[in-house]
Amino acid sequence: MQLDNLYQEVILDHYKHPQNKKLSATFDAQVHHVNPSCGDEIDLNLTIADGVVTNISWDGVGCSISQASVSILTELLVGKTVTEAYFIFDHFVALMQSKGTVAGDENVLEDAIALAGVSKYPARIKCALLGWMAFKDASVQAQAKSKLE
Amino acid sequence: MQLDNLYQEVILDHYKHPQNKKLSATFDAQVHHVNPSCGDEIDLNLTIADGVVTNISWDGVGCSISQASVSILTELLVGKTVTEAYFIFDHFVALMQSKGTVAGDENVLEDAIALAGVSKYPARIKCALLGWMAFKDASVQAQAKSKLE
Amino acid sequence: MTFDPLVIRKDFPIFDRKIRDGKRLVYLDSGATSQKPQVVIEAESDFYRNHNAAAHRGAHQLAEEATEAIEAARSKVATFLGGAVDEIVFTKHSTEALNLLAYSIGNSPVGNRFHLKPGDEIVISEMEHHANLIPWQQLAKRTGAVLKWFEVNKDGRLDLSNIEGVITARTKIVALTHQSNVLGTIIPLSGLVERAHDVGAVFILDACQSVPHMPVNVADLDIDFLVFSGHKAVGPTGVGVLWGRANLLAELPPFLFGGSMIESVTMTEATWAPAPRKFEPGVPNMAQIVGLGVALDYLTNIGMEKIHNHEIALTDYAISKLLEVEELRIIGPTDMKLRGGAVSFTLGAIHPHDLGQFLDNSGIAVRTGHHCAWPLTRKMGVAATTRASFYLYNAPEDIDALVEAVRDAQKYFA
Amino acid sequence: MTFDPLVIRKDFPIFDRKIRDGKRLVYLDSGATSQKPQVVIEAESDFYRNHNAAAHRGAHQLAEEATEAIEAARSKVATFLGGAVDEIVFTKHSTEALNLLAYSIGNSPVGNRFHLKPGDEIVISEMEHHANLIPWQQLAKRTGAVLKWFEVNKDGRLDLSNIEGVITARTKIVALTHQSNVLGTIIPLSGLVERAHDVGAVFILDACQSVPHMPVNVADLDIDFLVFSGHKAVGPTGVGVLWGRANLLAELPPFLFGGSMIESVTMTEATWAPAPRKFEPGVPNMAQIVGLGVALDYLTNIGMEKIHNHEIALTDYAISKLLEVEELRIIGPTDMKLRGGAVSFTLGAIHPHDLGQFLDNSGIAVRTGHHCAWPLTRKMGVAATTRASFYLYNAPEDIDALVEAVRDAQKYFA
Ligand SMILES: Cc1ncc(COP(=O)(O)O)c(C=O)c1O
Ligand SMILES: Cc1ncc(COP(=O)(O)O)c(C=O)c1O
Repeated sequence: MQLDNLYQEVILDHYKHPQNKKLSATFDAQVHHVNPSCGDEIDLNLTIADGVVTNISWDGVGCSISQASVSILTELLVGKTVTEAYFIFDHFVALMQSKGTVAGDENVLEDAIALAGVSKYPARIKCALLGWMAFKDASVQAQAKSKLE
Repeated sequence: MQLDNLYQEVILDHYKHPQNKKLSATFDAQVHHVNPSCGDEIDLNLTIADGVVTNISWDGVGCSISQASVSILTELLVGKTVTEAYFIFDHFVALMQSKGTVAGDENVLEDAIALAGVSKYPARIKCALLGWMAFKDASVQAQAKSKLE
Repeated sequence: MTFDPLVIRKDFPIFDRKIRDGKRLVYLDSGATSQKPQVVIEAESDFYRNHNAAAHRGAHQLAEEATEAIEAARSKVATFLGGAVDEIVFTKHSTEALNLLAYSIGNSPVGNRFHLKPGDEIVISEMEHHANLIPWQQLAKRTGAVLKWFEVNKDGRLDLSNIEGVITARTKIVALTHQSNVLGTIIPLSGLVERAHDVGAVFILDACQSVPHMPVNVADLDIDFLVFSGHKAVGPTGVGVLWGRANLLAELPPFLFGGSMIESVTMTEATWAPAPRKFEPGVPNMAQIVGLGVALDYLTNIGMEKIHNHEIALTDYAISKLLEVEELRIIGPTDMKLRGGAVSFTLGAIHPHDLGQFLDNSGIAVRTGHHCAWPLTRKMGVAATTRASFYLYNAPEDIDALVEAVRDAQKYFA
Repeated sequence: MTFDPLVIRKDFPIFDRKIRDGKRLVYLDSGATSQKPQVVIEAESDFYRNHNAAAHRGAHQLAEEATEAIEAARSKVATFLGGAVDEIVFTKHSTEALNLLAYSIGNSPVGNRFHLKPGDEIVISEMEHHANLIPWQQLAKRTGAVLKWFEVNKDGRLDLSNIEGVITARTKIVALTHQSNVLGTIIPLSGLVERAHDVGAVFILDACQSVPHMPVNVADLDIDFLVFSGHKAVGPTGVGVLWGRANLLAELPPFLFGGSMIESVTMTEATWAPAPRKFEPGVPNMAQIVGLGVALDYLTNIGMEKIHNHEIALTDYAISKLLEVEELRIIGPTDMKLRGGAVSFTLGAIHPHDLGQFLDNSGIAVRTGHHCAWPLTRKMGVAATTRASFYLYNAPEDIDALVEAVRDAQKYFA
């Protein structure tokens, strides 16, 4: 079925068993993002230590794409340096906005490559990006805070 | 030429030799009307004595239709009772709005029958009515004033 | 003439196309926008091909024809709604029409009956589309007026238990939706209109979801203003309607300023033409107005009563079939006496976006989300719903396709 | 490709029809509205027949296609004007776009760079169309700001002798027309824009009469906002464009409130989506937006430079021929370096209405009156003028027909 390109096994797995879906007690930055076109919401907590992403946790309501995407993100980015995380972020955003014209590099994106099919469904791109935009926002805030300290 | 239905000889005559086109020194009511779509303007003075229209004079700028129409009006209505004048007014307005479907009664309208062709040119109806609407307005004011006295 | 949606469908060219690689189009999103019959499409084209010129300007034949065309459409709209021709104002959509009212009211000087002072009250409901909520919310902020609202109860109806407490002597405006675009609820108008008039308020009806679907007569309803959008009534995009009582339009100050709405203009002052011209500056959306006239002719020829009965029957069928699906919950009343043909539902834990995507993959077009009525979905305790909405070209086979696909989705996401 | 108006005319179906019982249509009223090529008419129809659904709503294939279609048109408009895609806001016409600016500025709170307080100044000119005059006049009244203007001198040009006295440190807004719709005058922009920016004002360009007729690049002109109407640029009726610098659109509060322009909504508060969405509530005029995209493609394929050169040559020819007619007086500059292709004139004592009617009887469509610029015609000392305006489908034969009919009219009304 055509739809299986969108709803890959990995996505449905993460949707049914979301990772790190419980807000941590401590964090460097906490953000709340909303998708105004559907009302989906996410809270995301981020901790960065010495330029390395050490913890991402979240909570929220949303469709399988948005839930799986943030779940995958937490597994992918924790342990990476902020520079590495931004590189992956850029790669992911480019893939999403590609309208299906690029394949994406599995070495960079790992499980997130499963979201490649989303790029052919313009209305769903925002779903896939919701958690990623929240991460980006939180990382900027966390770094700004660490500079102040 | 088709246009001759609109620009009857009588109209062009009145246009070139407008009647009563000089504002009287005295009047019961004076009004100023404007056609906002083209900027044409008219001032009209009216005197009513014992229920009879005794004087109509005017000044203004406008196209041949509007100038001829008010010129004809002054010749037609002076000497008539207000009731007769309103009867003629209603007849004329109905003719103008008829889209060419009625012929108009020459016994009632006299020279004003020459304006019948205007009803087929919707954009010009307002031109033909400018002076008539001014007359109606002035007559209402003049009568209101005479009641107060 | 018997009413047959499958025959009607032939008038709408879009049903000739296929969705997602060859599937039949099952269009259940008419609440968002309706499809267009060929006669409407052709009316717009014909205007451009044969009569296009700036209406109400220029003394040439094309300008005359263009003027005649849009004024003929205006009188069709008036007849359709039971109002007078000069009571019809063309806008770009109902959103603009509602904003026109809010801004014009905001422009009303002291002494004008529409003037709002701090403490005056504007009444809406929790059931409003954002288009009939935010303009009033912002007007209240600008003027110091107080925004009040009827709440919505659990079964998706207006809570009218305290109507006297909501619409009070301080109320100047009551603005309500005739039929909820989310719940399908039709509100009981007469008591509300009466109460509004008793306290001297004007009653504004957002008829976006009713005018296209049932006979609506402004005189019978005794309301003061009504708005609807052409694109939801088999008409073109880019045209909406404001109807207002003549005496109220006369007193209401204008909204947009520009050409052809004036009586006189100097650099420092301007006076206004009578309504409807006062509210229609600029070269009008002429082809769209003409198309709307033809759309209303099309609906009238079929018969609004017949269209309404068809939709009632279809909705009744849909609700009964949907309720057979396990874990499916209808958001809104299920009693057909209280509702029209927009059916929102949730399906267990399956997110509406996912369900909508699955349905789309089967050729079925629905809408998902908060449907531009976010306070309402929040109040109903759901983040989002899936909405199927029906119109004259929908048939029971469309409902069957929907229900079957909903069941398939349940398996897919299980 | 050589530029041939007679070949171009074949793209416009309306030229197949006859006027006043069999006469050729000589359309010299493009300043009011332009005719539409078949590709534009077809683009609207195609949207309805194949892709119609509510853009930016719904996750189904038609909604995706509708979204894609209008966003593709947005990027065409951006390219055409030399702006960025998110800087393009669709309105119903330029009148709405100018009112949008005036109302949004009026909605700006203290602290916002657009906030107007009593004593702040708004600068326009005596040459403005009512659409770029009355919104500012009324905004000034609402806010206590002072409306100032450049005068127009006898030969129909802006009097810029005292530019420092008109645009001052108190000026917040300068809003001027690029080309007068009555006189044809093109204003010398660069000094005005520079002065506006020097004093910290924003510069708004009413490009209704320039964008359809010559290359206009917002970056080159260094302006802040620009408006134009699609229907004057071979596009559909019912669609206009506001372009604004991204950082200014970001700061400008919204105008119309409703669906799809929000970030979040409760009963009492709302926050806004980023531009352009913030300014586009409601289901968009989708078919018209799509048609406008195709219209700009059509113009681009022919070449704006070529169109401009053609019009300059035609206008030059028209003016020289018209000036040969006794008693004919051109209202506006006759030097082609100062003007575009709208030519207003008077003809002795013959009233423009009568002349227009006579021309119409010969199949020639012109506009007569004050052309929605009443203060300007008053200033030029005329009650009304006759205006012939040219576009890409006009040829020298049209000018010849005009001049011949003007001479005939002189005999008729002599
Ligand atoms: C210079 C100018 N500004 C504004 C307008 C208003 O355009 P529209 O009626 O399309 O809003 C026009 C056209 O009539 C114009 O020529
Ligand atoms: C009840 C209701 N009101 C207002 C609107 C706004 O209509 P439009 O987007 O055509 O202005 C809609 C449609 O979306 C609606 O359903």
